[in-house]
Formats: sequence, structure tokens, C-alpha cells
Amino acid sequence: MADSDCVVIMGANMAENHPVGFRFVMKAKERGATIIHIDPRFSRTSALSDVHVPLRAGSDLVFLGALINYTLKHHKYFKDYVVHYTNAPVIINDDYRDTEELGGLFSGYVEKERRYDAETWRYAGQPVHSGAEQHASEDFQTREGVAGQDDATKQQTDPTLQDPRCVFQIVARHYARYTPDMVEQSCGVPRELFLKVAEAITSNSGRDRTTSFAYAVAWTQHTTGTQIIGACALLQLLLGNIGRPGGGILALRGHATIQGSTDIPTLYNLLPGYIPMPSRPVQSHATLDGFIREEKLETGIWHDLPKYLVSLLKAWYGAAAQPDNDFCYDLVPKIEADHSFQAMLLMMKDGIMKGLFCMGQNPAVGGQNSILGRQALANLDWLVVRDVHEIETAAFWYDAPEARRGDIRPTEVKTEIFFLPAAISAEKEGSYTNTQRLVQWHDKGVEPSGDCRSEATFLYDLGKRLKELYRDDDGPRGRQINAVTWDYPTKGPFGEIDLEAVVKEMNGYTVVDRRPVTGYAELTDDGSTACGCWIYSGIMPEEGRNLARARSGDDRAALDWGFAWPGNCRLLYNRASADPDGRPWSERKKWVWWDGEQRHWTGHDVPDFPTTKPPDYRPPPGAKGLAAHAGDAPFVRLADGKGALFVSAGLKDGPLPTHYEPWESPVSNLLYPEQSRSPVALSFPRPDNRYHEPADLRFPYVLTTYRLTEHHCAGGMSRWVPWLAELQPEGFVEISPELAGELGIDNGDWVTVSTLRGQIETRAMVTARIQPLRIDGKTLHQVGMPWHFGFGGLAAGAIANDLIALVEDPNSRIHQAKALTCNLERGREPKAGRRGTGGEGRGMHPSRDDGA
Amino acid sequence: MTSTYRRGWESRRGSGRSVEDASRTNYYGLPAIHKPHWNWLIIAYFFLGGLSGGSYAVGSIAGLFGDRESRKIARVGRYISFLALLPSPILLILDLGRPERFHHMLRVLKVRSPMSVGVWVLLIFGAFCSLSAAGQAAQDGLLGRRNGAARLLRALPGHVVGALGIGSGFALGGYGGTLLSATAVPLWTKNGVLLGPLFLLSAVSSATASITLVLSLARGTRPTTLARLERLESLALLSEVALLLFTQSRLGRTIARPLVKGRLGLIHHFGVLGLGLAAPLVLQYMAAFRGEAPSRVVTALASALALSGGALFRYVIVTAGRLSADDPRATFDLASGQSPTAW
Amino acid sequence: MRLLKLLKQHVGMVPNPISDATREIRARTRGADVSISVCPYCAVGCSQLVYSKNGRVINIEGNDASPINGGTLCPKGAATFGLLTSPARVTTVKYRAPYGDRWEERPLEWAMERIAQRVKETRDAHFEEIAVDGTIVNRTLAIGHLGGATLDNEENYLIKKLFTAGLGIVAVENQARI
Amino acid sequence: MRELDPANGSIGPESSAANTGARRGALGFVTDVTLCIGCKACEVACKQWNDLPMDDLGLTGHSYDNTNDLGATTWRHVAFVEQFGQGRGSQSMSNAPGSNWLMLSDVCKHCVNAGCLEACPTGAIIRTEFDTVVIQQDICNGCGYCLPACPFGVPALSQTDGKAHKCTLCYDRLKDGLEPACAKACPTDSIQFGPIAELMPRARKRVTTLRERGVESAYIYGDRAVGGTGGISGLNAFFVLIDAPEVYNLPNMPELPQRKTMASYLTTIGTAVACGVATYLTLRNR
Repeated sequence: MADSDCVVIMGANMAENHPVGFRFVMKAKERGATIIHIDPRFSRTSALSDVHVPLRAGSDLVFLGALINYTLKHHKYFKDYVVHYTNAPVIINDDYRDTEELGGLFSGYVEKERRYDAETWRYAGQPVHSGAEQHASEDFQTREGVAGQDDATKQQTDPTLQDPRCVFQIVARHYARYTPDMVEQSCGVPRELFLKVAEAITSNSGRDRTTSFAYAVAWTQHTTGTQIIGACALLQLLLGNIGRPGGGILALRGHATIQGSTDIPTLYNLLPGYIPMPSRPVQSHATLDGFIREEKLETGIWHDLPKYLVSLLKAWYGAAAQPDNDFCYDLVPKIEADHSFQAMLLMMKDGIMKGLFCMGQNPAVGGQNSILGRQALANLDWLVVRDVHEIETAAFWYDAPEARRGDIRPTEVKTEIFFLPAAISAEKEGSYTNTQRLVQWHDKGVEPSGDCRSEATFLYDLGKRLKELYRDDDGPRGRQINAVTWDYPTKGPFGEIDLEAVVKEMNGYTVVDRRPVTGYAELTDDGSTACGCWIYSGIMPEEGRNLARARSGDDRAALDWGFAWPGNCRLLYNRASADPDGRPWSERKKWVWWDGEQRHWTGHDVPDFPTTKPPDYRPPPGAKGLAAHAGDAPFVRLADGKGALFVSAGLKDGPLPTHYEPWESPVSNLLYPEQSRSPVALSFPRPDNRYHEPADLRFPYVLTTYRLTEHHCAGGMSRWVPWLAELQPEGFVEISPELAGELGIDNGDWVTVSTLRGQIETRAMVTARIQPLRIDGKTLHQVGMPWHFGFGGLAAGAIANDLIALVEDPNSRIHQAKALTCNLERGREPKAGRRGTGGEGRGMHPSRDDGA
Repeated sequence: MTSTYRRGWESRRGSGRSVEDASRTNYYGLPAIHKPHWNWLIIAYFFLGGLSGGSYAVGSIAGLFGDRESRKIARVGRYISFLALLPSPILLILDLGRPERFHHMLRVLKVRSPMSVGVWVLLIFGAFCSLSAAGQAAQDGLLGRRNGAARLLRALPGHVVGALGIGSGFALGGYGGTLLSATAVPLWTKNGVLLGPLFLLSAVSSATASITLVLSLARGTRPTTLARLERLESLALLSEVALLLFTQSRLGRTIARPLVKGRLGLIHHFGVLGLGLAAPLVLQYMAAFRGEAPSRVVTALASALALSGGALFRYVIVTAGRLSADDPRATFDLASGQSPTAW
Repeated sequence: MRLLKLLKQHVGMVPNPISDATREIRARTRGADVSISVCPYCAVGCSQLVYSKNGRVINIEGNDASPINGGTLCPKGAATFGLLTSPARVTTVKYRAPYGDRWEERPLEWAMERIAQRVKETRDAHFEEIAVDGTIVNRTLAIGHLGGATLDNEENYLIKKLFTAGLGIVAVENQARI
Repeated sequence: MRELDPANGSIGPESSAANTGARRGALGFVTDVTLCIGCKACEVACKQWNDLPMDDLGLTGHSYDNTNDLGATTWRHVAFVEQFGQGRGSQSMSNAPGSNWLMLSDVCKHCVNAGCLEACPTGAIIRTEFDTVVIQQDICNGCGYCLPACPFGVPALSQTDGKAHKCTLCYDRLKDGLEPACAKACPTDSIQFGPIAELMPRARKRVTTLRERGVESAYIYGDRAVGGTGGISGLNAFFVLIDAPEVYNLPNMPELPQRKTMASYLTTIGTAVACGVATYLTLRNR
């Protein structure tokens, strides 16, 4: 990022939430880069940026679409890159109809089921993917491998980009109405300001310059989150900013190993390494062969899926997994429907789910519609909470606002609760994967005190006990738990398992001599190798050499610091940093290039491209796997090796990012008046999760939630820590002086914020950092609330998530907390129904504490 | 769940005052410097210390003359001085955050630190004062007649000891002012060079007033003695009022605000300037105007007023200084670069 | 001579009398054990140095050698020591019985056994071997798991392995979704 | 004395090194507001290393500043100033640092001539071999005289131990060759630590760069022209600011409080002599 010439931070508050990451932005800035922050609020990030663009929360896609349109209209795209490295020249089949033609819908919409049939989106001349029809109806996360098409060798293309059915022209038509005027009307961003930003981005992209984007949950937490990111990817591909130093799209993630917990997923729909979970409704998933047939791609790295999957099964089920029993594929549970976080809340509330483990998560504060969330917890038979502090999720039964108010009594809550104290990073060893896929090991400094234990110790102990309990059970229940290999070496006073043994299992080893493999290329599908997470393969290339522990850095790619998957490559698709002939695009932006004499790829980084594949390589007909990719196809993880401007399969809401209003919006969709909300967003309309209709006058303000530097997520690791609590001691809502003037509110007054889900009282921070916008000719007020606060801890406050609804992006199943509507009034909640906020009695104006 | 929808402008009460409005010209009105924690202990000490030092000096000077009436003045001065001295170290020590470490004050002597100098002054003065008081007590037979110590003390040349101690007496009377002036507190340090003299004058006036008060109440004091004391007292009071008004006029409006505004302003105007300084002067001059010696009652009243004026003056100066330290505008006014070193 | 020196140090315009204790001041990390850790808060992945003496952590600060943070930390990272030594940190097992109105102290061993029993009960009662359409599913929907993004990769692996592969729990989720 | 006009600049890069009276080998901080992201890592790192308790002021409503001031238990304090009166947001596109939301990490200035040190009657406050100013906790008896003697409002008395406290510039760490905790933690190098002889030229260069990039108002606070005025002779912890000092709650041209002590002594002695003579004359029995 320090190499960027222009950094656009949008949907993120980088300086506040990733201050140390922001170092690199500051470095770029000091080297002359332009920093642009596009965000509803003027935050600490804005303060350090060259431009702050205040826009309406939830209108990001209009802005990005307009940038795409600007790029195309003014011929600012990087033509050589676009033609060679993206699917822009690919011809799409004739049945495809765009949103421009169908009033906001793509062809293939099945209205009854609120879903798309993606068949019409396929490339011309390609057969319908065998599973495409089914895929759209099921519940798994988009796998990047699907994003292209099955067979790269059969594409019809037009390298001149002139064919009206080619992707390039389709994209141009799709975004033609995303104009600066539309930005002004819909985002509330003055036309001139937009043009300034567009000019800065496009003039800082190309052969010699690169622009990078950084986003965080303010892009993902929308019903169109995936599409917003898609729009940015599209723009960056057009500008040639992917796979190059100082380019790219950085996802700024919030937890220490949120990347690792996606790679090695504690997610319902994935197996380690982004292999989808077998699903019951997908009939082919019933058997191993069927699953492989369904999910394997003929070209690209996903061709080797059988090797990854069989090795995983060998790692899990060990000796029990044999070729004749399909390596125990049948023991892998099959998902039924949506079991994501929000669905889980409803499963708990509705009594389907009886027991819950909660390790380092605080859904009573951090979950959307947390009132419903707490009711769900109260409906469990048992709950195991493992954390450092007595978080709200453990204390809800006596301390929640509804309990303080007397609406629920502890003696009415049936949940049996186990609170087990957890060890912290310095008290245990293990690895985290940071937001740039870098795996780093942390050593154990001291033994944890008291009953505090690491999760690994807890899990190992629990697993042993369960194995013991099921020892004599020959039924399916017993078979499943007994087949799992659970024999790890232990050490230390608490019988902790040696986690390097787990690393080795994740890395993969040969079954015969248990020798670690050096990379996923060594994996086989005959059961001779075991590998717990194929993308992490190579992290322990030889016994005892844990690369996560590598600790010698330099100021370039720092290849000897930690391990980045895949194969320690730091910049994904870095083949794109060289031109089609393998030469660096420019001296300034040198990263990876083809060494013609040595006949291999070399550079500052580990190429994630086959090292010896020459730039002029052309695949022979019928080639499989990576061999089917040409020497100028950098996107090795995609089927055709080309960056996908047009995503023909794998997305639930269309092949091209399209703007839909947030589920709850005060304005209607100016681009597609017939189609205000996303046609495929997943909603849960029920009495305890009511929605506001678009432009509901009772809820005239846009509410967005955010985080503060001083706290961490739902606060379990910060609100109890005195040094952090004092820095942001209480919750608040930020409102503009204009709105404050209208409502008669002074800085520090109590205000009540309400939605149909809940009502909370908090302090007003009246600040010009929030400003009203002119949207479609009318003034629109936005308010912002940090969502860290809860009723426990030293820094307490109303729970912002009490206001949020359960509604999901169909692809990622992430909720929408960054743009919704609310009402806001002066004064505290009426006494009768007052919810304790936990923040009472520590007001900022002691003399006039009683605001109402 | 939601209360009824209501348009905001129907109930306009607040003004939408924002974060920014609170920090237009300074930082949310927060103090830019830290005020001292000093409370009544220090105020009392400043008064008693001044009284003690002043009484000693006045008494000792009177002791130089050798006549009976002057000896009376000296005697009263020595006793008042000693009595006022007694609580002083206690007050000072109680004021410390760590009283048990009071002796750390004697680790160093810093010439530029009035407090350090003051500590040593107090020590030296304490020796003189105690010696003189003991000598006086021995002469008055309060220590017994026979014992060797009393005899030794009686042999002490009281006027010589007193003469040597005059300087330390004045130093004790005046250093409080220099102590306050050597700070960043706007009200104290602006025109700070006048604060020492002001304190000293106040010490002399208080001392004279207290001696006058005692002698006016005692039988057998000649009116001429009282008149002499009153002359000194009115001279000190006049100088004090003149210097005080001069100083105040040069503080500037922002810095002088605590002396003018609010309760403290009232105390300053009516208590210090009115009852404490003007009233005694008026009482004395009314008599003088009528060409007669003032009655003992008037003298006693005037002295009592001057004495309380002296105490109030300490209170007002210390409190006003603390208030001005809390006012960032005063601090910034002081440090605006506009001739801060005129004096 | 010494007297002169003493006078010089203690008397004058601005004497500088340094105490013996001051002369002895040293960084408390001197001689401490150091282990390398990673900040447990956000996903930037700052490297930390954990200093300990006699089995107790005495200080945590940034690791200068890291190409990511180069010794720096954000306020949360800088408060890691505060998290570790937080006065509110719970170090014993707390148990709340169904319909109970207070926490009870229980031994860890008891809690572990009880949890294992409850998992087995719930799993046995709600285990699904074959779905209605005849597909082998081997799952239970009655148990869920939340969290993971603040844990270690290895722990995530063990969660997935034990809960999903071993117990058939499909509702395993973490913060990546929220 | 001349008025400060940040726009015209208090010092140009051409100014000589004599702009600070820092002694040879002096160590200190430069805190550059144009690099500060207001993250408060310095506050926490300081509290962690020095084992200082929380202040617990509650929500102040002063933007994101909830510690308000330097104090006995807060030795680094980040000030937040919102200035949106002149239009909103940074829309300059000029690559000019600085915006409408100012943030500054304030700290003890470790004055070249320090008021607190000169005032301290116990000798608890000393000047170290690094030219920094430290309160020796084994000596301080809590007289509180250093509080008003500081023109920047730095030292404060602790409610718990009764002693005066302030930043030590991590004297203990310096002794072991370690960087002070705040400077080490600062993610954006807004706080830089080093010898004044290096920091001052670096800061001057920074000011020049900033002015070239359009931040005309950039200047150094803490040399003999601004901040280190009136006998203070410069600050070993100095700042690069872009607005008037008062905006950051700093005095423009502070004075060493003891600067007038001698004059004060003289006037007092003069008055004493006058008083003595007057007393002698009035009390003399004529």
C-alpha cells in the first residue's frame, strides 16, 4: 500500500480501526500519493486524507458505478491490461438481458423464489454448467473458482472490444446511467467533487501508476455488500490495478485471525481451504464422486479439488478413511439450509438449537437485532461461554436492559450457563492469519492463571471426554466421533496439546512416514497424503520448521517474516504486475517478471503463477488444470485465468454489480425505481424482526454504525480494560448541528433512537463531522452510532445493535448495519419503558444530567 | 415500542450547540495551566506568617528606641510575632501531600525558588523570633526567675537580637508575594514584582494594626503611642491601597476578572478595599480631621478592620489567582507576547 | 572538596540533587524473559514482545523487527498488557444453573465433564443420520458454535474438526459473517 | 517580543541552530500534528509502561477527547479540535496535510529551563543526563509549587499518593537505551524521539516541506521564537503545529516564571527598607 499513488478508503475507517495499517497509507501520502476517503462521516481517517467525500450511507455502488462509467467514457482504462488479463473481450450469450433492459432485474429472475437462474449469464458457446441451476438455490458462499467458466479453451472473444455482446460493451451499457449527476442526486456528493475524485483515481492508474482501494465492513454490511466489492474489483481491473504493487483492494478485517477463521473456516458453509460444505439439497453431494463431479473445475487450480478433499478427509478421519469407504465422506455432516449467524439466532429463538458454544464472541451486543439475540440465548438449554471478561452474552439473564427493567426475571430463564475463563494470546501459542493472509505465530509467554485455559486445551479435553463417552457406541453417532483422529502430543502443566502438531496436520503430510509435504502440489487423491487445509500447505515444509514462526523482516515484501498462503506469495495474482510478454509494466511498478535467460518468473515476491510457464505459453487443446491457462493469464485461481469483469456464475444477485437501495432507505432507487431493494436479499420478516418500508416517514434518518479506535468489536476485550475504557467511556450518537438545531438538541443531551426492533437512549455528540446531504432535492440527515457498547464493563452504553434488523446479503449472508433508517428524539426514554443503558449517572454535564 | 412521530421543530428548545461551539477560541474552556491546590491552610499561613514577620520587624524597630512606650510596642510585637509563628510550620506541613517528608525542604537552597528561600527564611526567622520571644518572656518573668536558662535569656541583648532579625521578619512578610509571583498564574505573575511589596505592606499594616489593637485594649497605653502606631498603620494602608489599585489597573480586563466579577469581586471591593483598607483610613482621618485624637474604641475598631482586611487580602489574592489559573483566556492573554516582561 | 561539591549540588540558583534511588533506576524489562507474540485485537497482525519475570507478564510492547508494525502499536494493542491483567478478568469457572439467580463457583473438571454430558445428551436427542430424502447427512442442528476470529488458526481447525467432522454440528460460525 | 503570526512563520529553515537552547546531547520529542491520527496509542502505551491508573472522567463531549488534560495519571494527552466553521471536510486535493479536525498529542515539554524544576523546594525535580526533567518520587513531598510554576500546566498532584507526577520521558527506559513508550507505540511517527540536535533540523525541514505543500501555517512550537520563549530557551519536547498555539491549549509566548524572581526580590527588599525607615521614623518618640 505504501507503493500506491492514490489510496481510496471507502467503506472503511482505516485510521481508526487499523491505525497501524494506516502507517502505510501515511507513507504513501508522504511520498506524494493522494488519499481519498469516501464515507458518510468525517472520521479520523478523513482528517488525514486529502479529500473527504461525504456520501449517503448505502449509496456506495452508485458512486463506484459512476467511477466505472467515467473510466470507460473518458477512455481512462488500461487497455493492454484489460484486453489480456480480464474477460472484457469475452462474448456473452444472446439470452443475456441486462438490468437496463429489464428495469433493474437481470434475465433469469425467478420471482416466486426471489432468486436468479444464472443460465443466461454464461459465456457464448459454453455449455450450461452441470450444477449451475442448482447452485443458485443453495446455500453456499460464492467460491472464487466458480466465477469464471468451466473451460478456458472454448471462449469466444473480441480483442477489439467492439462486439456489442462482449463483456466490455455490456459493462459500458450497464453503467451508462451511473453519471456524475446521478451521484449528486443519489449519493449527495456534488458533481465537481465526484469529478475531482474520478480524475485523481484514473490519472493515478495505468502503466506507471497504481491506485489501491481499502474497504472494511461498511461495504460488506449491506444487502448488496458482495456487489459493492465486485464493483470495486471491476473498476480496479479496468484500471489495471490488480496484482500490481500499490494496487489492489484491501479488505480491512477486524479480528486477529478473521482471515484465518475463513481460510480454516469456522463457517457453516465451508470446509478448510474454501471447499464448499456438502449440502443435502444438492443431490450430487450425496457421494464423494458426485461432490467432486459437481465442484471440480476442469481448468485452473480447482482442477485438483479431489486431492485437496481426500487429503482433508485423511487428516480428519485418519485410518478410518479408506478408498473403499470413500474416505469417510459420509461422516462429513451435510448442511440443510442457511445456518449462518443470523439464521442461528432464529434457530435458537425457535427452539431448534438447544446448546451453544460461544468462544470469544459476544452476540448479546455484537449480534444484529440483539434484543432478539438475547431472547434466543434465554431459550437455550445450555450455553458455554469462553471469554476473558464476564461479557454480556454470559450475563444477559440478570444484567440486560430487559432484566434490569424487570421484563424478564433470572428465575424465568432456563439456560444453563457455563462460563469458562479463557487464556489470551500471550498465555498460549498458536498462529493468527492477518488481513493480508500472513500467518504469524505467537509464542507462549507465561502460563495462564487460575482456570484460564486456551481453547485448544478446552477442545482437546472436551474431544477426549466425548470420545470416551461414545467409546462403545457403534452407531453413526459413535462412528463419527470415534473416527476423528484426536491423538495429539501434549505438554505443560495443563496437558495442552502441542499446536505445532496441528500445524503439521494443516500443512499436510504423507501418510506412510508422516513427513510434512512442501506444498499442495504434493497432495494426492488416493489417500496417501493427509492435509487439513490445502491452502496452508507449505507452512511447515519440513518437520519442526514452522514458517509462521519465521521472523526476519525487510522493508520490501518481507518474505521471511511469517507465511502467506498460497506458498508464501504476498501479492495475489502478481503475474499481472508484468505485461503480457513478462516485462514489468514500468520500472516504477516492478514486482514480478519473467527472466528470459533463466526461463523462470522472478522478482520481489514469490510468484503465485507457475514458475516456469513462459509468457508465450498457449495451452494445448484439452489441457486440464493450470496447464489450461495461457502464459498471460494471471488469475490462477479462476477457471479461465482472467480477471472477471462479468461474473457469469457463482453470484446470487447478478453478473454485474447493480445499485439497490439498502433494505431500509429513506429514498427510493433513482436508478431503478421499480426495484428499490435488492431483489434477492434474504429477509426474515417476523414480529420480532420488523422492517421499515422504504421512505417510511416515521423513520426519517439514516443510521449507520461504526467502530472507534479505542474499542474492539463488541467490547469483550476492551470495555473492561481500564486504559481503553477511559478513552471512550460511554456510548453516544453523532448528529449534525443542523439536525440538532431542528430537534433542539445540545451537545451532550440525552436522545432516544428507535427502530421497529428497539429503542435506546444515549448521549448526543453534536458535531459538524456529520453533515446533512441533499438527496434528490431534499435534505437528508444521517446519524452514526458506535456499536461497541453494552450494559457490562467499565465503558457502558446502549447497544446499537438493538436497533438493527436481521437481513442478509444473499452471497455472504452478512447483515446490513451500515445503512438503515431510524427515528431520533430529544430526551430520554419515557420512564415507564426505560431501558437501562448502563451508562447512567456518568453524564458529561453533571449539573444538567436530567436532560428530559 | 416507538413513540409517536413528532417533528423536531415543534419543540425547539436547545440550539444545536455542537462540539465545535465549545472550542472556538480555546480548548473547551479548559484551564491551560494547573492551579495550585492551596486552600485555607496556605491562606492562613500567608496571613499569620506576614503578621508574625511584620510584628517582629515593627517590634524590633520599636525596640531600638529604648523608651518605655517603645519597649511596650516591642514587647507586644515579639509576643504577637511568636504566637503567629507557632501555627505556621504546622499549617505548612499539613498542606503537603506527604507531610512526613517536610524535612525534604531542607535538602536544598534554591535562590530562584521563593518557596525554597522562604523555607530557610522561616527557619532563620523562627530562631530569631523564638529567641526574642523567649528573652521577652524571661524578662517578664514568665519562665521563672531562678533557672539558668531564664537567667541566660534575660542577659540576652534583646534589641541586638531584634535588630539582626528585622531583615528575616520583613523577608517572611514579603516572600509570600514573591512566591506567588514566580508562577505561571496570570493574576499573580502579571506585575508580579509588585506582589512582594504588596504582601510586605500588608504584613506591616496587619502587624501594626494588631499591635495597636492589643495596646489600645491594654490599660496604661499612652494616646501618643497609639497615635504613632496609627501613623505607621495609615501609612502602610495608604501605600497598600495605592499599590493594590495600581497593580489591579495594570492587570488588564481578562486577567483582573476574578477581582472584579462575582462573589470574590464583592469580597475584594467591599471586604479588602472597603472595610479592610478604606474604612480604617477613614476612621483615623475622620478623627484627625476633627483635630482630636481618636478614641480608643475607634482605634481598636480601625485596627481590627485593618487586621481582617489583611486576612481577606490574602484570601482574595490566593483565590483570585486560582480562578485566573482556571481561565485559559487569562493564561493566553498573559502569554500573548504582548509585553509580558514590562516589569 | 567534597563539601564544595555538596554545596554546589544543593545550594545555588538551580541545584540538581539526584537521589540514590534515581541513580539506580533501570527499565524493569532488564533481565526479563521475552517471547514474541501477535496482537490479539485486529487483523493487521502486529508483532509484540511479551516480557515476563518469574512467570508473570510485566510488559508488552511492539516488536521493532516486524515489517508490519515496526515496534508500533495502536491503543488496543498497547493495552494488551491491560487486557491480560484486567482487574475484571475472570479466572475461575462460573456456573449458572437453569432458572438460577446467581453465579456459582464450580471446579473446572466438573464443568468439563458436565459440558461433555450435555453435548452428548443434546446430540443424541437430535442427531440426524439420514434425511427424509434418504441422503446420509450425519448431523445435528441442535448445537451451535459462535466465535473463532479471535482464536488461533489451530483452534479454529480443532473446532471445525471436533464439532463438524466429529460431532456433526453444522451451525459453526464466527465473526467473519458480522 | 513580536507577535506570532503562524502564516508568516516564526522561523524559517534559514534560522540558525540557536533557536533552541537545548544542551549538548539533549534528548526529546518532536510531535507532528500533521501525522497524528488521534489514535491515543501514546496515552495507553504511556499508562501501561508507567503503570498509571485510569482517570475515569466519563464522557466529556469534547469531541473524542475524554481525558481532557495532562495530569498526575495522564502523561500523554491527545487533544481533538473540530474546526468546521470554514466549510466542511478536507477537499483540497493538494496533498496538503492538515484538516478541520486537529489532533495533537500533548506531553511534558521538558523545558530547557524548566519552571517546575526551578520552583521545586525539595530538589525532587532534577535535570537528568539526557537534559530531561524528572520528578524523583522518593523525594517529592507534595508541596504542589511545581503545579502553578509550569506555564504549560503539566505536573499535577496525585490524589492517591499526594506527590507530583508528570512525564519522565521514560527515564528508566532511556537508562537502558530504550525509546520512550509513547514514541515507540506511535503508529504514524507523529511522535518522534531522538537527540534534539537531529530532531530540530528534521522538524525544520518538515515545516519547509509542509509549506511547500501548501500548509502555510505550519511552524515549530517550542523553540525560542514560540513556546520556548521568555527565558525558557526552547522545549526539549517540541511540536509541529498548523494553527495558533491557543487552539491546542498551549500558551503562545510563555515565560519562565522565575525569570522575574530576582527583580521581585529587589522590589521586596526595597519595600522592606522603605518600611523599615518609615517604621523607624513614625515610631520614633519625638
